[in-house]
Amino acid sequence: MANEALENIEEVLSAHKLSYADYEHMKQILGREPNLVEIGIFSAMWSEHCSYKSSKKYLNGFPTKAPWVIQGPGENAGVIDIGGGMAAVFKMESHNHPSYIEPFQGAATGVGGILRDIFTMGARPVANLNSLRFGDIEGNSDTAKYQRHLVKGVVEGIGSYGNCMGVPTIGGEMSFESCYNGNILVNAFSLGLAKSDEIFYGKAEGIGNPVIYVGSKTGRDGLGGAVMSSDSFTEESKKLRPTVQVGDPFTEKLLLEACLELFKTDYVIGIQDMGAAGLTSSSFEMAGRSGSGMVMHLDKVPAREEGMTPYEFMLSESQERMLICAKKGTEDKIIEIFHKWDLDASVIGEVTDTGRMELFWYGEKVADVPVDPVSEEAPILDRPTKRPEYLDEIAKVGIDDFEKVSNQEAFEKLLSSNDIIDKAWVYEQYDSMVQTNTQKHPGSLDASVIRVKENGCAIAMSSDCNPRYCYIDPFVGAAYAVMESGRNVAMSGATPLAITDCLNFGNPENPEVMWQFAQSCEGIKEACANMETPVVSGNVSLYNETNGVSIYPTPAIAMVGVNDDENRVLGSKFAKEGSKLLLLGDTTGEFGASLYMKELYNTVAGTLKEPDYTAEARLWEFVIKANKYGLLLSAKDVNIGGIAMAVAKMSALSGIGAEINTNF
Amino acid sequence: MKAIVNIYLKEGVLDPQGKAVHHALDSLGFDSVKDVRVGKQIVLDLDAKNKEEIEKEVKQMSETLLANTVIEDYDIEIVE
Amino acid sequence: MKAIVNIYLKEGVLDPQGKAVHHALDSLGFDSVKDVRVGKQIVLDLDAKNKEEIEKEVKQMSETLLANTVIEDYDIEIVE
Amino acid sequence: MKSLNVSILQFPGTNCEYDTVYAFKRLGHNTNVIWHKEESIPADTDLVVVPGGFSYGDYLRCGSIAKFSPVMKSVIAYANDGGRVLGICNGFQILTEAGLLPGALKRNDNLHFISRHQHLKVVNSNNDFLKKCKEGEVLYIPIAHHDGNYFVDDETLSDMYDNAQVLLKYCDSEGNPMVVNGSVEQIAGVCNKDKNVFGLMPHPERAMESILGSKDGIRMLEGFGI
Repeated sequence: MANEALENIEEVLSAHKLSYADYEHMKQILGREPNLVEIGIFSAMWSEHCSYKSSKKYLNGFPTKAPWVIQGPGENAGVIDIGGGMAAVFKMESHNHPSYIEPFQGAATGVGGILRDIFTMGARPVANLNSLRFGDIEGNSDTAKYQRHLVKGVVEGIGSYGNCMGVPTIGGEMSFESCYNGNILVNAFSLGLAKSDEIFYGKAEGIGNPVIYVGSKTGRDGLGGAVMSSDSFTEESKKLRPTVQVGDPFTEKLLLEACLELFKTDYVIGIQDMGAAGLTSSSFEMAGRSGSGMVMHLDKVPAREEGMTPYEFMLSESQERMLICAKKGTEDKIIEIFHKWDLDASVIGEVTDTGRMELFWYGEKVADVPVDPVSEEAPILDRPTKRPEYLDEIAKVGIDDFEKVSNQEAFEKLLSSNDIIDKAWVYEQYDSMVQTNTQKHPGSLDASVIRVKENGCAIAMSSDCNPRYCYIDPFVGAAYAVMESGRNVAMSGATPLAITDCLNFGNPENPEVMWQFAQSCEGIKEACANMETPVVSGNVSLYNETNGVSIYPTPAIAMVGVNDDENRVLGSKFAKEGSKLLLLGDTTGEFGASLYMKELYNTVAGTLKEPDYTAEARLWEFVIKANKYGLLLSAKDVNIGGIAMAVAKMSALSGIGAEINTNF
Repeated sequence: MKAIVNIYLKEGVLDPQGKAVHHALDSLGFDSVKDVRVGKQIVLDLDAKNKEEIEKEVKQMSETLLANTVIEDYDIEIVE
Repeated sequence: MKAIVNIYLKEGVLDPQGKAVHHALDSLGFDSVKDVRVGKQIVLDLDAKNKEEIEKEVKQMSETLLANTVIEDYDIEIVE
Repeated sequence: MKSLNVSILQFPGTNCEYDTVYAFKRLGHNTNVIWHKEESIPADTDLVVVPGGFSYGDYLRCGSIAKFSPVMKSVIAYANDGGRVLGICNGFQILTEAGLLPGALKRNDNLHFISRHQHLKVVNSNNDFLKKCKEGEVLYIPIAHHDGNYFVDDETLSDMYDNAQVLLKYCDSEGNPMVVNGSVEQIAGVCNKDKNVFGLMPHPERAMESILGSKDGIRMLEGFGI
């Protein structure tokens, strides 16, 4: 095996974002110098994205168990039981950095990636949500113009992919804060349905079982800024290529139908989609879960471009590809299914019992790495944390520090906020009705709801997070996000069951950001435990920082709940004139990080009240029960903009006015 | 004065549309086709000015609006 | 051998994309633009044959698949 | 209401075939999904439906590649000798590309995908498709398309009016014309001269149950069963 030590090792390591300590660790694992392919593998598996090295420390301790949880974190997506022998499979992922560079393709491939995480588990995706955060879109500054370009591209990209796949985009969340000027957030959520005893997992078991590559051909997509065309990594050999990956929703639709056809057979041992770090992460994770080894012949990987090297095959992030471990002898039948759908399918290797990943290139071994140490010994960083000073200044600020404004002026100002206005210009670009299950469409406020034809129940889902709350108090703000997403689900009459999340934070090397991250994780743990809504899957996106400005902590939470009667789904808008309006829960003067303070005084400050989980649980139960007894016409949670905005939205949507008598 | 701007995906960037058209031509029996790339052609009808000025202006239009320079290249042709 | 097929909407058929691009160019201050037409450019990479045969074949491709002759016109350019 | 044998075509990229199966089954009909590589449709077919979706990814032009699929030869023969064919959204685009219906569908004039419930006015109902609806009636049916901007030259349009081939137009809740995607005279649905091939951009199969927002689709699809 060509294995002389690389001359310019420092440059190679820095290009791969690896430290010298990592290099020593690799040598200790391999018992020798790593070659370029192996360095590429380690860099992918030990990257922030794949290994969660900065966040892993805080991610254990999340509540992940409940009677209705079939599969918690650790697989491609989480799985919960929704009754009648059916299961809901769901997850949320972020595609923030690519979307800032190329909004259309960045957002489109984000949707493509999350859809693959769902159908790789054997489920047909039936509903998508998205959570989008942009910067200042008003005015003529270059930033505002570029932000408007990003909004247009992201929305068109999400629509182009989801619509072509025939998966309805039934809701979402969009808000605007200056902290996102340099780093927008594009979080994509997808939910699929499967029979609860027909879930597929990403494993590779059984010595000699074939490893089959299916889907699009591999190109040099997303290979970072530099591509190494020779073993030595020098300036001239770097060929700067667009790091952007282009999505092909048409090919993914074929891949979806071919996989669902395959899942009706018993040929499959395990399957995983090729996401970040493509073939490397899928092969290592599958072998890792089963404690087995793998042999792969990279010359058998279908290539879209000539002259590709083993390094490029292992790290390419071309879209629309899956890796399958199948029962020996079923190879031809599987290949036939994928050829019916005009897709590439090629047996590229087999499972072994060596516990090692052995890669060959036309018969010559080009890499030999033990599987377990790569994932088990991935460095876990215990980054320093420091409570930010800004918290003390803003805690002193109260609403009374600001000069009074008339209620009418305040009402109109809030009603025109970009965080409040109806976003039909966005969600009407998404097909929200394909698959004929959508009962609560985008723009119908609070949760989105689909009915399940197989068992007559309805599934409610909502993605929520108030970044301003999390800025002034990362712990309580994150807990509020769990409670608000659950409240939205409960307002539709469904029982909140479990969450997935997308933890978007700034630069972990900044101790204040790391403190925010740790606090938000604790807030989510506390809220999920108290509300009995465990975490079944999730994603972390760090380094959302430009020119030293980090985004507000944005732990996006997506809650999924079940209403066992599709005919008892509660809407949010007013239903009938003359009906009574009840306010549940007690009203205290809370203005911390409020929309009021932002829109009228351009300030994000103050404090948040401690979460009252028992009151929240009682509220959920009250609305769910009252709805079951048919006592309610509609229900809506009171959120940003308080009662005024809640009532304004309910009335604007229904064209029915409301009279509110306040005794304070 | 007419200016023609041809816009096409950068080399190495996946062209799903080209792939689909190539596949369709094959199935229709046109087997001499080795590769297909689908791009855009924008024809601009402009007030007559000197050629250099037109070329500079059209280049600016292409950079700011017509082409997505992250994944697309373009060429400009001025027709008297 | 390369063949370039340019496809564009027939005269009199309103071009929504052309209209939108024209509007955008105006709002960006490019006021010398009188009209904009947006069309498709398909670049075919073909096995070398004699020019006439290639032209005939590409014409057939355009008539059957590449252009919708109800609303589109096309022109073909063969590049050695 | 007699129960029909409905053949529903499936191209690579079609994504409304199972919604269409579900809708016709609710009306008591037998449905059969036909893979595009089949050389012929079942002999006992009473109605062919070309469903919505993104056949071949809508690449090059919507429906431009699907029209060459093997199954289309037998669908064209079936239509030419009087068989009834209904094209919904992408199906309408495929039928215009295949020459079974007049006109063409261009990119929406606002260049955006449009998805919402939309009011439609019934212009002509003396045909197998809309015979359960009354002329002038306003229906509330979902639309979801990027290329629904119907174009036909003036000469063909006047022939179509003479032969009662213009079936549906986009309108507001009171029935007044409403611009949705730039279609000539807000046309949303048409049929051929012999009134056996029908095409429309809206999705009647998505309006079969009030819990989804509208039931007006039932009356549109029941016409074939009488």
